[in-house]
Amino acid sequence: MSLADMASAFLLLGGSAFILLATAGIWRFDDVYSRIHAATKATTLGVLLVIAAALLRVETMADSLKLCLAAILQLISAPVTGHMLGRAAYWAGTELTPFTVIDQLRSADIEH
Amino acid sequence: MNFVIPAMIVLPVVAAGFSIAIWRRVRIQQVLGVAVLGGSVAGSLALIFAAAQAGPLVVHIGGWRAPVGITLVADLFSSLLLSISLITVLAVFLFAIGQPRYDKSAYYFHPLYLLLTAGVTASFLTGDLFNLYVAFEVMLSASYVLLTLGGRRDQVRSGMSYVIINLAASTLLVTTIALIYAATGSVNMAHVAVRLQDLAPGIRDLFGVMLFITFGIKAAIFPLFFWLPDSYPTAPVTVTAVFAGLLTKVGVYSIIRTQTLLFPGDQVTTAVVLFAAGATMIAGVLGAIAQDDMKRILSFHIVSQIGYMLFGLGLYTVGGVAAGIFYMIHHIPVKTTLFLVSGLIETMTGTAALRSLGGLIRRAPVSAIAFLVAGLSLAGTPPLSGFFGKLLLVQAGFASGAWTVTAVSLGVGLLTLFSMTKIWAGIFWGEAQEEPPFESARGTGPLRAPGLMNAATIGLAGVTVAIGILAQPIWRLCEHAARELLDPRAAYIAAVLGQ
Amino acid sequence: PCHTSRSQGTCRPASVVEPPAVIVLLACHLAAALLLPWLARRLGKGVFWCGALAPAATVVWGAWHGRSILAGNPVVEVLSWAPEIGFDLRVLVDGFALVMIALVSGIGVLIFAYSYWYFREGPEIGRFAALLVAFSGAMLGVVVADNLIALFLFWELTSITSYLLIGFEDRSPVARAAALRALLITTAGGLAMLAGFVLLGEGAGTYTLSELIAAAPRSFAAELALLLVRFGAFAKSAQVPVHFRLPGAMAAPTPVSAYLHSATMVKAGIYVVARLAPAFADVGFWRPLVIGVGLATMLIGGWRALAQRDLKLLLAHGTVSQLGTLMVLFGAGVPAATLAGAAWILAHGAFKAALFLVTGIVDHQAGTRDLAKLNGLYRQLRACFIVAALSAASMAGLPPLAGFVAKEAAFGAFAGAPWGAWEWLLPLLIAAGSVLTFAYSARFLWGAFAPKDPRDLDTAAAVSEAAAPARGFLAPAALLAVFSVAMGLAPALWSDLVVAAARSLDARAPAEPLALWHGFTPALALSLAAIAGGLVLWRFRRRVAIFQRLHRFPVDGARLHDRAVNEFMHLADVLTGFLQTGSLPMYLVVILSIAIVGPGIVLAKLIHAHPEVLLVDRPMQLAVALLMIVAAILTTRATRRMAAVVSSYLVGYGIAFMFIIQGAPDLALTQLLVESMALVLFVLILRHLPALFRTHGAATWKTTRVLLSVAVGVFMATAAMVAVAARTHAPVSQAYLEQSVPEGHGHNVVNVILVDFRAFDTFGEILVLTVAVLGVIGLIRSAQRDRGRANRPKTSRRHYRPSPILNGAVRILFHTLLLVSIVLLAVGHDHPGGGFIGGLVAGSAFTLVFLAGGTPRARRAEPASPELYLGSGIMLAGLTGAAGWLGGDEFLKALFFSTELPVFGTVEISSVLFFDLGVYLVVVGLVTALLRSAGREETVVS
Amino acid sequence: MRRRAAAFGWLLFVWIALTGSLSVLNVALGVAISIGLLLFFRPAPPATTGRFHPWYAARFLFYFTVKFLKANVEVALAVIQPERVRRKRAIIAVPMVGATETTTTLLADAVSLTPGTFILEMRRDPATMYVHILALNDLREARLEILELERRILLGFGPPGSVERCEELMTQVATEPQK
Amino acid sequence: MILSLVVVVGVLFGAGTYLVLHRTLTRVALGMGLWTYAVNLLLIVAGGHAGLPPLVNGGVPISAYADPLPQAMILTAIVITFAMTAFLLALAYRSWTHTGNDEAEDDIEDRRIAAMARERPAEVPQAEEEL
Amino acid sequence: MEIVTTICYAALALSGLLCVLRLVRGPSLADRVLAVDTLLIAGVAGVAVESARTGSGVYLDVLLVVALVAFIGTTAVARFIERRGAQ
Ligand code: NA
Ligand code: NA
Repeated sequence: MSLADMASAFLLLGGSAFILLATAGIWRFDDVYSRIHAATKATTLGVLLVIAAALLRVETMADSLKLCLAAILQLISAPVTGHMLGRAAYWAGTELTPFTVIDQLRSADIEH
Repeated sequence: MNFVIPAMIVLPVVAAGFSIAIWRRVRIQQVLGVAVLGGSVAGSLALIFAAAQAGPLVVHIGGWRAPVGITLVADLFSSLLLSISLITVLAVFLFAIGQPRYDKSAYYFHPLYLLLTAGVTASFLTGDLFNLYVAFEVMLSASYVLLTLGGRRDQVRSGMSYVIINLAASTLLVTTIALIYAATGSVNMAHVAVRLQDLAPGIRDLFGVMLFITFGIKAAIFPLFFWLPDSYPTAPVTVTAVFAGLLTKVGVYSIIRTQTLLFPGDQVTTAVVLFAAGATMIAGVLGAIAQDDMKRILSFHIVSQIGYMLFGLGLYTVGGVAAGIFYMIHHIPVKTTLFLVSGLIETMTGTAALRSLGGLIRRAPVSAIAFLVAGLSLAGTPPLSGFFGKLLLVQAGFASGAWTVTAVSLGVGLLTLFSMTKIWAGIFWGEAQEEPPFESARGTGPLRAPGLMNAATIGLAGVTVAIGILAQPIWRLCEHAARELLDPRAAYIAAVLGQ
Repeated sequence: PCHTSRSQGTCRPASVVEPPAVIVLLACHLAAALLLPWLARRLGKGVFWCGALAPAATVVWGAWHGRSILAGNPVVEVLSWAPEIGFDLRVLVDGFALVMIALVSGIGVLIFAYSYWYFREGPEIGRFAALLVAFSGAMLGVVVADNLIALFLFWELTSITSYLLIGFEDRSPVARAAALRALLITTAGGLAMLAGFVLLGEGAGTYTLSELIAAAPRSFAAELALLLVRFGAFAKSAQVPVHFRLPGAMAAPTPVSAYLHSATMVKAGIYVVARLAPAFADVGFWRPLVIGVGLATMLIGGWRALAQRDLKLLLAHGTVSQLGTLMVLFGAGVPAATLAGAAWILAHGAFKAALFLVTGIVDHQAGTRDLAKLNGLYRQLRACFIVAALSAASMAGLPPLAGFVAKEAAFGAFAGAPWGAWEWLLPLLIAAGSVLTFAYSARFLWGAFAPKDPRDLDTAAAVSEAAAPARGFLAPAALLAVFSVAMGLAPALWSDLVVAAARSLDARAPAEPLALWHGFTPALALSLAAIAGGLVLWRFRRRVAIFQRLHRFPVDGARLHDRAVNEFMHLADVLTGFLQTGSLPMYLVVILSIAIVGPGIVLAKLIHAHPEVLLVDRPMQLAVALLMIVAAILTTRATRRMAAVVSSYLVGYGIAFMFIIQGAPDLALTQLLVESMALVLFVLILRHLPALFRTHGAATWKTTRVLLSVAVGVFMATAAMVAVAARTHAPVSQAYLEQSVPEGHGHNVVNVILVDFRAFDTFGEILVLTVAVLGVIGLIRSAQRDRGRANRPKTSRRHYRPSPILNGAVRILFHTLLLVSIVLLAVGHDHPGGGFIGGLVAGSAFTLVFLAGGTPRARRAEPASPELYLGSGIMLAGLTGAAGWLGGDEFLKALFFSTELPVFGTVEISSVLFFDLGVYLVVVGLVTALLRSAGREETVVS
Repeated sequence: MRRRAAAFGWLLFVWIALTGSLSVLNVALGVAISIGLLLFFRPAPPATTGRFHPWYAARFLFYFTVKFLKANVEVALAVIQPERVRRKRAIIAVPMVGATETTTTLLADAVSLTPGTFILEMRRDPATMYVHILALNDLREARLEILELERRILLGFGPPGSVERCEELMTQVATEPQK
Repeated sequence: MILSLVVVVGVLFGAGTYLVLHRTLTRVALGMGLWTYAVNLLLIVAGGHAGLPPLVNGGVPISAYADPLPQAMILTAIVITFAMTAFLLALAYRSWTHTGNDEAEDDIEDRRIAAMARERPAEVPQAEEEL
Repeated sequence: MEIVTTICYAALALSGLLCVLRLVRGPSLADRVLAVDTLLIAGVAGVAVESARTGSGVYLDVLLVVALVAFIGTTAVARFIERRGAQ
């Protein structure tokens, strides 16, 4: 097993672990906003790690570029996804957990 | 013929593509459509002569020989149906061009119509099961859209039933094809036919029954026909006319093609077919008698007459199958003519409800004559085409000793006549029972329809007369076609697989 | 064996007359029928004279050839139509046909002449004349046809034309009902007859009537056939129990009654029986049936005539009675009776037509034909009276008139028949019929012309004055009356004709000429007895009428018929109402049940075939399978539309992953992209629709649904296992894998299949896409169109607020995605990708723009109209296919070009790339069209 | 124009990399396609562009990567022990410069990917973002942290003067009285 | 023959049927979608075992590849179904603009006839004179 | 390597299970979509793991497309939620 393979294996395990963690968050957190936190951060990291692992293993330039494109896409899309979902949920009136201490958007909206 | 056969599918498609690209220029679309359809008619007639002389004509699309590529096969059976269908299609297209009110919602009418034609043509010509599914989908999707193009409430309602039931049937079709592929590893019909012979008879029966039911839904046989009378009458009349003539017949075509080619002489299906034929005749005609609207009456008759076509197949003799083919050839233009008459009447009066009309024999004699000819032909009055269809079936039925179904077919003929008189008496005789919805239906003066509409209708009515007059040569062709169908190894399979 | 004169004709087919004159005459009738409506616009009533030309020509032809025909040389003509079906226009004019021609065309001419006077000018004259001449031609055809199918053809045409003539006064419900009754009954009979003809024809191997009669086949099928044929004949000739149809037909104008319902059409049934009887009277129960029915008809008709007030009805019942008599005479198959029948049929034609015509004149001049209103018109209508008196006397069988001569012949006809008591009973019964005939003849004459006792008179409406008719109006009737007299006084005038007619039917018929005076024979005694009986009955006419009124026959045929029709229509309603529920789910339940029960029965026998079963061949299959199952069940259980959509979307992704596991990257790509497009579309549509599914239907309905679903699932899974286990050969796809690189010039076999091996499927598929898109645009446009008119439902219209974050992301991704899509298109032949996938990726780019900025932004991003994409895509694909022809090869043959260019080096290009480009364009058009139409109302407020 | 050129370069690179061929023909094709795409398809009106400072951009990237990793650890801990974040959810308004679309997007991405924050909504006049925070300890600190992120982005990608405006905002937030 | 796939085929057909037997077009469209998945999976099953993606290179025996023909057919089926789904949705939308919902209503004329069937047919009037 | 990828697959499968549980539970549409989105990301990871296992680039297009599709799908539904309210 080469060093690259070792690194790759390590990255794979780490990535998978983060994804598992993220989904655990999705299952465990108490409101949709908190779940978005889990989904947009941990999964992105997880995927990036796994993609990095794959980058170490693929051979052609085209394949590497495809992996990079996928990573970029993930980096761009994950936060946008979270933002869009959170915003939609908020304006649709999805309840915040009662543990929310401040809601400055609500007050701004009322002023508006 | 390597050119003619695919061209009959491709040229309408390319014309449709052009029409879509220039979708606002209706006149160009019309001219193009007439040219292409006229060419197709000529091509299909050429096919009949060629196929009668040389046996089934085969085109290997893309140069890939069967079973690798998709083959188009024009044998006498498909050529005959194709010709009469295209003649009908052309007549309806002319009728549509002649319509006075030009509706903006009909921007896409012409390309859709051409695509429908292409789908029908491809369904008749393809020699590949999966491609048959695709061709069906082209035809059906065009029909869905044409049916609902106006977007009226009743069109949407009936469109839902029509689309959903046909989609269900398509799903069954592709499922059956998948199963056949699983068992035989091929989808070329001739190849499948050869390979099916190596399977256990039981599994052949399974596929045979599944295909029969699947196409039976499309052909609107008993008890799978309910969707048809609910949906057809709501479409714009040109659409209904062409549906009435063509679509279910493609279903019947597929039943005959698959049963004779893939499952030759299977006892199970033959018995089922005969039963279905009788039940379809009766259910359809009873439904027609219960109706009060010309288009609905005619729609139920479509169902009833599908029974006649199946009857021919169910006999499974050369005479029977040939009679069934003859009946199909007769039915396509006649049923279309009747719907065109209803279209003329609707164009002139705004309604086709028997209760709202009366006395049109004085006000619209051309429609009356066209209706009389086509209606009598439908009921089987000599010497019109329908009579020969019926006579041939009765001859074949008695020859096979199928007494019951033959008797049923005669009785249903009487009931058909009865229901034609209902239309006749309701629309052309007497006076309206109810206040008609439109002013034009109320007066007493002559009603006029645009000349092209009248000409198309009368022309198509003339076709039934012509079929009656040419009964002998057409019968010869039908018999020849039936012989080929009943001996697929010698004709179809040999031509496709080249043995 | 050609021993009859009739079959001599058929034994000499070479004697075909050139030109086929009778066929030309038939064609003349047809041509006249087609021309008269147009001529009527110019000529008005004059068309009747034109119409008369066709039958007149026939009469002339008959007179010309009469001598030769009577001498036993029938005219045979054949126009070959469909000999392989057994159908030729084969004409045979022998003696009997000549008799019938005399009736059909001879009386036809008179009817046309009469009609000229009878009708007022009007727009419908042309139609009437046309129908009349058409009928005349059809009837001529019936009597000259020597081919069963041709006979049936003309037979049916007479039914149809009579339907149209009876219903000519179509505004009258009575006329319409009578027309329908007549049509249904005669056509029902006609169809029975057709069945009989086919059975006879197929059994005997010939459809030529004369050959069939000569062969006289004996078999069960033949017996059945003859029974069916007789049904047809009885129906046509108004025999019991359908005799009621004839009085009903009196709703027609009088010329029709005179022509169709006395002289000609009603005799068609008699004609057929007359043709067949000599050959088949010995078969089975031919005689009991025919004679029994004939006698019953004769007596019932005559009896009912005695109670009629309407002169036409009186005559109609009389005709029924006479038809019964004719049926007995011809149907008995006794040579002498056949001769008598031939005489009777001619005599009847003359007197009955005349009486009808007179009735029409009386009706026309007095304004009524109710005998209780007509009072003493013999003075004003003296000429009419004379004509009527002569004709009625002939009908009553008074000497020295034609009717008497015929009746004498009939009374003597059965002498020597070997049937025991029937030998003398039959003449007696016929005499009883004559008693009735005498009585109603008297009633007619009295009713039309006599001054009446107030007891018999409807005083309030009595008509005692009427203007004398024009001479021309009466002339046809008068001519007929002259015939009646002449034929009575000089039987030799028509004796040859009658004898030849009888002998053409039955060679055994006596060559004995007709005579007015036979000497004192039993026949004379019967005649006298009949007259005496008639006088007695006439004496008690009031009592008879009252008796009939009080003791009506409990069954009224017409009413029974109408009730039967109504009940039948109700049955149709009930069955249709039961089958045709109009409910889509119900239809689907039926269809799906049939679809699995039928094959299920077959499948049940096949389950023993076990394939080698593995749970999985890749472990991940199990995980994905479970995911799909859960998601599928979630989809069914969702109560909210969008929740259901999201669940099914997961199933779609599941299957995409399954494709990956199975080794199908192209499929996975397509599935994923399509799935996301579908989701976007769902979102665009569902934003309008209610959030919740409405629940309705009973619990049983839900159970049905679940049971059927389970059944479908089990059936399909089982069928799959059985089908896979049945595989005997290697799949054809081996060839694809082998030929893809060397022949198809591509490494991605799936793509090579799509654009080359089976490009025709792909070609169809883009058509489906295009069509569906046009449908979507059309439907949504139609909704927009009537937005102003209809009060369409409102949804919450919260506008979309643009997100700068999303905008930024899209700006970064857009062009890259488009480029990737082009790459996918370009490399698809060797790598995963191709036109579909490329097009869908490009579509995704547009979708992103749309999601970020709504329709305006999307339009900006992509300037061409969807129609242009769709149309040019289709054209490109089609024309690329057509390029195969240019290479002198098949449609869709892939062409490869490889050239050396100065700077670029080797350039290799394949036509399949252009095909794929067409696909790509269609897909792009699809996506943009969907976004534009379904996303139309997505407005942006910033 | 600079932006266009960059886009063109990127597209050409992607083309060549994906098709994996450096032949004259392929490059020419790539050039043509890239130019065609950029000319024919314009999804949005041209936006104002900033100035690119590679050094600061790289620094931002490093800064962000560290934060990103930290964020994930924090979320991981929160998943394991949800009580850690339970009583501290908040939606706070943070003023921002929002100089160009690029910087805004980068900021949004960065905020969303860094510790326990994501952008719920963004408003103009005055440019404000509303950030959902998983565990709010101190409002002012949280705001300053996000503004610091923006400042670093503006240093790398922002137009001239934007950094100064960001710093103004930071002082404003720092001096604002705590509620 | 892979049992897990066959089971999924069955479940998808069943679930699809359950949805299709509703009046709501949204459900029907989803049911049709499930049916198509089922058919596609069935085609995969018909193609035999999983294999290498059919991107042929020399050196690998042909039997190692997955059967490409079902894949091509599935592709066609996917696209056709998508087209039909789009059309169904447009129909649902159009129905909503008419009725405020996307449910398939019963046919009016059929119901009228069913109602007529529940009545007795009209009595035939006694003929005036003995017609 | 095989062991590592097997562990990865197991972890991803478990993730999938958790997502499905969230999908079933809801309660809001946003939750469900989030679950599906995450499931897809897990799918992306799965494809990447497969590529790392085999070193083959066959499925990399799929990888790219799954990510793209997840993005589009989630955004689209988000727009729906925004318009139609919490479900
Ligand atoms: Na159909
Ligand atoms: Na009416």
